[in-house]
Amino acid sequence: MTTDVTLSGLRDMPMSEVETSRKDFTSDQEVRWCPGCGDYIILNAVQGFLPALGLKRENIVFVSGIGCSSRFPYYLDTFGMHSIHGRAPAIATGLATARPDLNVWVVTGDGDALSIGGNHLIHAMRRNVNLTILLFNNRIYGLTKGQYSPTSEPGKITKSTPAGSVDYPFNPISLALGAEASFVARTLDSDRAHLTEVLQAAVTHRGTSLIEIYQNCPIFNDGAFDVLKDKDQAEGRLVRLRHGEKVQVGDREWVHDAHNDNPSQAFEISRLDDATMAHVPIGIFRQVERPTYDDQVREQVAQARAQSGEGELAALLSGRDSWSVA
Amino acid sequence: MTTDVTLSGLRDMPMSEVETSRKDFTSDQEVRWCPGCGDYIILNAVQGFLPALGLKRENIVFVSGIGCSSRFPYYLDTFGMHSIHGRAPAIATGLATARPDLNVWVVTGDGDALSIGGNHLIHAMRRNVNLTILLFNNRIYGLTKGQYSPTSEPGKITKSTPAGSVDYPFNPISLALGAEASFVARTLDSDRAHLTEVLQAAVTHRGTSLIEIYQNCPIFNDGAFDVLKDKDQAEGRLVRLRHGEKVQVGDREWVHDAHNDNPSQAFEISRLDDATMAHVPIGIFRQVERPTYDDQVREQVAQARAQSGEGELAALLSGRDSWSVA
Amino acid sequence: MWPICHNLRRRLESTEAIMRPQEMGSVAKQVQQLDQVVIRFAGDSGDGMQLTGDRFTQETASFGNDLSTLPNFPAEIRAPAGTLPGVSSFQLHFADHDILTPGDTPHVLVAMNPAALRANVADLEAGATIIVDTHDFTGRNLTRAGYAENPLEDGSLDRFHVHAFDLTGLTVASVKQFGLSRKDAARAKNMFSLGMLSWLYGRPVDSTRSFLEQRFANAPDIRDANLAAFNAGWNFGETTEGFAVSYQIKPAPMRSGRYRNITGNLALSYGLVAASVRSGLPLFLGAYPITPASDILHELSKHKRFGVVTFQAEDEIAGIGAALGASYGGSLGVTTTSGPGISLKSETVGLAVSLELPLVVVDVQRGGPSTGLPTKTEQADLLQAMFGRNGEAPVAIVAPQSPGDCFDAALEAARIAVTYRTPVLLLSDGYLANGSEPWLLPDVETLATIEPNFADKPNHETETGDHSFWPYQRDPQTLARAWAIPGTPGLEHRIGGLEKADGHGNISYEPANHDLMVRTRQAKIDRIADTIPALEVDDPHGDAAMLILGWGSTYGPIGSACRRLRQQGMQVAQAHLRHLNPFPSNLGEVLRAYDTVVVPEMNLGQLSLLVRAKYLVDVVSYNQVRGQPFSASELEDVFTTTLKEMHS
Amino acid sequence: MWPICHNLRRRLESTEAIMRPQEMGSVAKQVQQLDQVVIRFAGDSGDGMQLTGDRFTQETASFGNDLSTLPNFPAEIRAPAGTLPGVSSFQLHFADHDILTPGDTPHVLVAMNPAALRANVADLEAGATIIVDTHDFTGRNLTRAGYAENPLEDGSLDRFHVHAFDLTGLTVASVKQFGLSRKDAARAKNMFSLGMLSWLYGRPVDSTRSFLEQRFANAPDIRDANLAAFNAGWNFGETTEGFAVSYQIKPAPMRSGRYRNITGNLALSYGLVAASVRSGLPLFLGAYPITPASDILHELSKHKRFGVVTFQAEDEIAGIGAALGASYGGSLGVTTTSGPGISLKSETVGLAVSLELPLVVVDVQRGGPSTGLPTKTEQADLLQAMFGRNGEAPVAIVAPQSPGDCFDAALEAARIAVTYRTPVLLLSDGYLANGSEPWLLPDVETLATIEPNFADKPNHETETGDHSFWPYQRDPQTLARAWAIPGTPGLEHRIGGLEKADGHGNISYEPANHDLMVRTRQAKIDRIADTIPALEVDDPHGDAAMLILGWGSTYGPIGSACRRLRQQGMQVAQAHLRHLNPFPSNLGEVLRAYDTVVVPEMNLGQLSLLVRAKYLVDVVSYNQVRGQPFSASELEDVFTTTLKEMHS
Ligand SMILES: Cc1ncc(C[n+]2csc(CCOP(=O)(O)OP(=O)(O)O)c2C)c(N)n1
Ligand SMILES: Cc1ncc(C[n+]2csc(CCOP(=O)(O)OP(=O)(O)O)c2C)c(N)n1
Ligand code: SF4
Ligand code: SF4
Ligand SMILES: [Mg+2]
Ligand SMILES: [Mg+2]
Repeated sequence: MTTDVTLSGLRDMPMSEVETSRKDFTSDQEVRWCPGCGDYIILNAVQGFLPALGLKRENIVFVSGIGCSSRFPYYLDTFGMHSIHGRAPAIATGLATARPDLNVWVVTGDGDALSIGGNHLIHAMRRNVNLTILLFNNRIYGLTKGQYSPTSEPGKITKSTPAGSVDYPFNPISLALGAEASFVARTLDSDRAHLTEVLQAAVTHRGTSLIEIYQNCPIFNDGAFDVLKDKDQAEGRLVRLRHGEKVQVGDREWVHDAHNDNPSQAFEISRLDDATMAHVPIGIFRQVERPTYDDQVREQVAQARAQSGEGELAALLSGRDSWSVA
Repeated sequence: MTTDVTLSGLRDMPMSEVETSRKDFTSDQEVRWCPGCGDYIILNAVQGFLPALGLKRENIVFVSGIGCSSRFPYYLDTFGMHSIHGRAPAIATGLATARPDLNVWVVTGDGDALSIGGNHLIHAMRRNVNLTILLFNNRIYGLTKGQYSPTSEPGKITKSTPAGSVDYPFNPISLALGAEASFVARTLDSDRAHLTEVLQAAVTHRGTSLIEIYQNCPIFNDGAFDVLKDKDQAEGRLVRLRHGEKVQVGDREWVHDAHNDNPSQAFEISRLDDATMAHVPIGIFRQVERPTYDDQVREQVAQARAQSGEGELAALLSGRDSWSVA
Repeated sequence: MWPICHNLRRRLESTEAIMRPQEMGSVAKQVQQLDQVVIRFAGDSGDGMQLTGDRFTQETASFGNDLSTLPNFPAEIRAPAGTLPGVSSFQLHFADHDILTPGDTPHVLVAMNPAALRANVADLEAGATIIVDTHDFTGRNLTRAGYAENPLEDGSLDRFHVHAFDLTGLTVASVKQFGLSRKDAARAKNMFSLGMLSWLYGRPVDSTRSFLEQRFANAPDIRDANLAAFNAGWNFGETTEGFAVSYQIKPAPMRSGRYRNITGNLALSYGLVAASVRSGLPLFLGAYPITPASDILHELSKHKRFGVVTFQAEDEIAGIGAALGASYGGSLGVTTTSGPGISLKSETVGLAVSLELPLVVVDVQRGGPSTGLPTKTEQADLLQAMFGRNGEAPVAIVAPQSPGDCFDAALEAARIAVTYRTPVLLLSDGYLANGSEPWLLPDVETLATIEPNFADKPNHETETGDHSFWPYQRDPQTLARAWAIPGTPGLEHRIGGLEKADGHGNISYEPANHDLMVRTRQAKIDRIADTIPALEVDDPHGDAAMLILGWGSTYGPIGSACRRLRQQGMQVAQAHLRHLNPFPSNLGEVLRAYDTVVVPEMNLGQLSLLVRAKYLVDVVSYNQVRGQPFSASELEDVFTTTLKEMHS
Repeated sequence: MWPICHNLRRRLESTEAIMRPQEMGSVAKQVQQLDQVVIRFAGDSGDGMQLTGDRFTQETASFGNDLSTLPNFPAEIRAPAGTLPGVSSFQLHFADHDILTPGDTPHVLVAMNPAALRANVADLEAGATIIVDTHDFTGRNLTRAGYAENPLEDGSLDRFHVHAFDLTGLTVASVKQFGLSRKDAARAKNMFSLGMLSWLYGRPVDSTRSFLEQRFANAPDIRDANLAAFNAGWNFGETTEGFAVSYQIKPAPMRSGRYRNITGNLALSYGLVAASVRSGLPLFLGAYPITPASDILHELSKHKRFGVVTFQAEDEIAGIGAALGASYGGSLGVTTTSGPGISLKSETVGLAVSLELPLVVVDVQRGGPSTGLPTKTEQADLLQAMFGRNGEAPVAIVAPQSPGDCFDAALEAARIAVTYRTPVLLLSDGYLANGSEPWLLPDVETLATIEPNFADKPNHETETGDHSFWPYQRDPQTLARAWAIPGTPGLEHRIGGLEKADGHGNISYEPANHDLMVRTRQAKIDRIADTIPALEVDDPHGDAAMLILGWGSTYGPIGSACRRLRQQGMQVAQAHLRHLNPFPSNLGEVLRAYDTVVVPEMNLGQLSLLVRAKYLVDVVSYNQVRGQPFSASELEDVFTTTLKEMHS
């Protein structure tokens, strides 16, 4: 995959002059997830991916909310902020708008992003702020010890739903498409190659990229995605999406067009999974170019300056109707 | 349209023994919208519609947020709450869950529902709480005197965007479909017959019904929907959706299936409007049956009682591990 | 007759007949000197009273009077025409001397319809003047305003000097030539009235003419009609026999310099821009519209040339979140809102306290609780500003005392925020926001500079001699932490809302560390007192026994009331707090120096509570929570009574 | 040797040799009487220490000792095995007499691995006993815990009595027959330890056996293995020569009645259910999970038989919104959260204040500010509870003082909420939430009943003789407004967050009305004081000069410390506030009756601030913000020093 960096999500971000390695992206903090948590594999993949990106390490920022997944930034030796529950997309929006030279990531969980943070998420996507959002979907609240989340399957028995949940879950991909997302993808914690491939596309996409990552929580929702990882079943269930490549589901076959301006087809694909996981599309559902919020904001500033020059404080203060007293 | 009330959204709600009229639904408060505001026509239509519904007036509740549109409840002589900005769906969720005998409406604006209240809205829809939500979309913040809203067209010049807005707007119908809504419709303030028809279907739908109502704000966004109201152009632009009836757009023609379990077609239809208003579907995009949150919650209570009887406080308190001290 | 019209605490200076060149057959009229006038313009929300008031204010300002204004608009955008809730008004107080408030009771009421008359007449004292547009004093309109009888005819206005004209009719006649619809023609009546009043008070009219030319540049009909109506109003004033005299109010002696008239929201916006210029940090505003703060968002969105970015967020939480994100990136992050928005922002303010990042949080207070009275003023968010967050989460609090002072207060808030890496709450209110006064332009070169002092190199040496960056290493003086922004090579680090270890800032659950950090964050805020001036007391003779302590927008009425007491020979001291947290170091001393301390507040005693708790001084609270500023005469009474009681 | 192990403030009552029937070749052992013991179980988060503690507590409770517990878990779900951050512990204090706290320093530490030892050993005094599982005291594990040397071998534990066994090995051996994986087998080691400790302290074991049978009913292997490990532990205790004596702690004399052991969160949940039963209002909980409040949501979700509805909302705002909606419909609306959640709920609490609807808002306080220390305790949200809303928005505030007292506090909060149509903030904390104590079951028939007094007919007669419903008509006694729920014919009305007119409740922008409503809402809250008991002071001789005033969970350590002073012949009075707003009417009087008032708080002095402001009494604040409850001995020192200073 070759990327024209000047057009890409990485435009204006300084490239590192020296080669970096995974070690450069590993912080000195001990990783504290439960043994076997899918978060480890994702961390590993990201630490492996970042050196290849080639950006200056100090120009990368990870912003997270609250949840097990949101501990992510602590383990990367970049800049990072572990903020408050659900608000990372808002904080990242301010940061990315103010600083085009920063490569801004958001790390969030299904509760953080879709429950308390749902509004910020959908607004970031419609604005198309230049962010890469990693949504760790383990279909459970991990950090608070096992309540159901907005992606938990109906009827789920958890600490807060001893008789089974009666909520109908969100399909994060459908929701994102309904919210005008310009880049939407899904991948698996366990499939490092695929995860990396999607990361690469997401981070170089200019605009908001949402990546839903199915992530196993061995403690509170173990095996939620096992059928997708099981050697025997996985390939029968996974529907791999690649732009321009053929997709086959049952007796339907089509060429995947992730670049379609109209999100309807992507939406339809998002409905392939009827919650039985018989057909679970992974890969990039949609990837279209649309002006980003932050670029346009900066463009307006630049234009105003080009038209009328830098603001002058004294002139501003005196305005048009001032008078003198001797 | 005949409705089986026992299956419908109105199940468990007491019918009035006496005939009521528009006057019964008109409160003693002076209506205070600007002259010519579309809200007047909608109020009129609702006041005209409610008597036909036949419910006991005291069992109807209108809950609203904040905005011009959210003043609505004051003008109806039912129970009503003018709450706080964006939170009406959450408040109504509690009320409807606690009281199956109440017919609960939410009145909200494009700012109230889609900006600050976006998260509560999408969660109400995925849960499918038995509510009828009227979203007055005037594509502007009326009450705060004219800032752009999440449905304002890109480039819009408003008080807060003197150089033009750089936000990409939501399509409320697409968003609702992405959020698993079971009933989604659109109508126009000016088309009273259509509005009433949609109201009827919405209120008798069991679950969350979202009605987007295009509403003119003559003060801050006058004429936003004029092309859809203009005698000469309207019918060319409006795409009328009725379940089971033929729809024609350009050279495409199909039979509208609002009852399709898969929301993909409805989503596709929601994209017909490419923001030029060349093709604007109105009517019911989707209307499918799905268990409601509140019914299931009450069902769990009933089941628990059926299985183990009413709770007994003394037994609860002493639990299984109590002991006596003489 | 006229002297009575302006009878309230006012000296008549001289009455002289001035002959003017005859225009349009006008007759020569007497010109009378006044020292001050309070005019209130009132009409339907759609009548353009705010614009009329603004223009009259502008004319008055450029004439050189001191002035103070008070707009008052309904919560509804445009309640049905002719109803009481739809009445919008604008009060202006101008004088030949230094004044502090928009005046207690108007000397002159301009009422454009029956509702405007009815809604305002109770505020007038006997002898006041009423100028009324008779056009709508007809059956249905009278009823709509709640009048059973026509007040112009039933003698109920006998105590006043009533000038009744069909202003609408006159306006329509005066713009006939432009072929406007009757409705559009009638809309120019505010300009007609403005012209008339401008004549009456000898206001310079050029600025209004050029304003109209610019404003309606794209609609020549409307422009010309408005100009014509304005001129006709002026001429009508001069011509009509209804007015026997006109008035002169000499310019007020003011410190020399360049002035402009400014509202609080505008001054606050400019203060933020100035802070950006003087700190070198780009200004980032994250805001969600809310009355009466929205105008700051509107204003700042115009100043892209200063690199100002305004982000209209999806809600208040996103607004402050984005501002904090921008701050983290090295911008001057600001969020503006009113009371309900502060409630929503509390959790994020707490995060900013924990992150120790600069953030200016502007609360333009309005009537509460809850949605309350959105268009009315109040100062009941002080304790929310102090305490409205979980845990021990101290912030600095600053408040302006007059519209123009919002500029300085904003600059000071930014200085504290950046210097101490802390959120600062800036408490304006609806009265300051929309009120205006002449403002002496500051010399921009001498404005305080603000030093971000970004960290750019490691600040810690480990035992092994390695150099690393410790984000919670502190300046020993200010206790401000080291602030390295993303993009600074070698200074990569993570911060968050969990408790962090002193120094290196990694997560720490250590009991002793938590206690230390809680106390350190508090100590840092307390240290701000080292860089703020001692509280000044205005006690002219130095022998007052009673001190009036205030904060925020009550400065004007308190000051006026104190002047009145002093004019009557009573001793009273006045002190006004700019800093509410921390207090100036000498506050305790000041309070203890007086036998009685009165604290007037537009709340139930919030500052009182803070000073009582801190200094154990039994201050006397005086409270009104009416959605309106105090009137000077009300305070005059209270202070006088308190003084008398002290001596009895 | 053993007497020294339990050396802290403890009487040795008698030592007698009891011969037991020989089991598994055990030898007869000595039994020694103790009056109290503090044990701490510590291990990896995955080691099941909370369960071990719970079961030991249950056994102890049913044996009849008085007891108090303190669980302490890491913020991480399961930090990497063997690390310090992953250590989870449970402390239990039990005695033959009435006790108030979980004890300052453990007499016995059970440490399941090196990290558990390292994290806890500093809390022990010389002479304490350590029972340690030696299994993991190997190179890598030692290093991971930060040990350079093996502490079991380097003499660093010489001050303690160390009992070192390979508990893991013993466990694995004891469950061999069930064919579990080694890992699963080893997981039963907590039950082995529990069996051993149960033997050591003569605990009744039936309840644990039946608990295990129920808990693992669906996994017979695991059930049997756990039972076998438990029995093996008991037998090992009896058999091993490592233990020469076992201990007896007689049942504590308690008021007669039925008891159970209860945690604060459970008692609070039950109090809410009881309030629902006693008011006839269905209980509706709207909540979003957050530590340490989530267990209330979990608990209440089990009680559907009581008609309890639990709504796990999308966020805290929706949680309180739904609760308020349910309240509006005539439910007992409740929302539960912790500090950051309270921040988010502030705007809606303000709405509830304005609507004047009942609402119980539970704040299980944790370490702040911001995310702070989620699993630690603190009481720093008092001022947020008081003031964390825009405008003048007073609410009632109630706090429990011990785990069992959470029941009464919840009932009282509901009583106030319903009676006065007001939000009530119920301030529990992490210590109360998870701590437990024996609780005397109340007689459910004599619990207070709560009267909703719904309006069911018009309450106002107009001038024309029409009858209508005025939702803001008030009860003259309580000032509670008339509350008509939807579905009540003829009583249709609208309410909202805008200011409303006194009486009929329509929107009103009237200045005088706003002032009246602001004061009335405040007066209503103040009136609550009429129905709360006077503050009782525990001053045994009635001649103390120093009063200790506390609130919330500090009751235990304050009470313990006071007892110690009294035992040493010092006079000290203690008073503890259940009601933080309004205060009991006699509080001022009480405060003024003492020369010195000390207010210990786990914050920087929040109650202090309130009483200083209100009563101008110069109370002495004593503050620790360590995320941990006060220890009794710390307070003993502080009180003693203060007393001494008073006399010097
Ligand atoms: C305002 C606020 N509300 C609630 C919480 C408690 N809380 C922390 S994380 C979390 C949900 C975690 O779930 P998810 O986002 O799916 O992350 P995971 O732990 O599963 O990775 C909750 C409810 C909080 N910290 N702050
Ligand atoms: C918490 C809060 N934030 C902001 C506001 C200010 N506010 C009131 S209504 C409104 C938006 C109104 O727009 P919309 O929902 O589209 O309703 P409309 O007035 O157009 O009918 C805003 C921002 C408020 N009242 N409360
Ligand atoms: S609780 Fe689940 S998601 Fe959280 S760290 Fe443990 S395994 Fe991972
Ligand atoms: S501002 Fe617009 S939406 Fe609001 S009342 Fe006026 S016309 Fe209607
Ligand atoms: Mg999760
Ligand atoms: Mg709108």
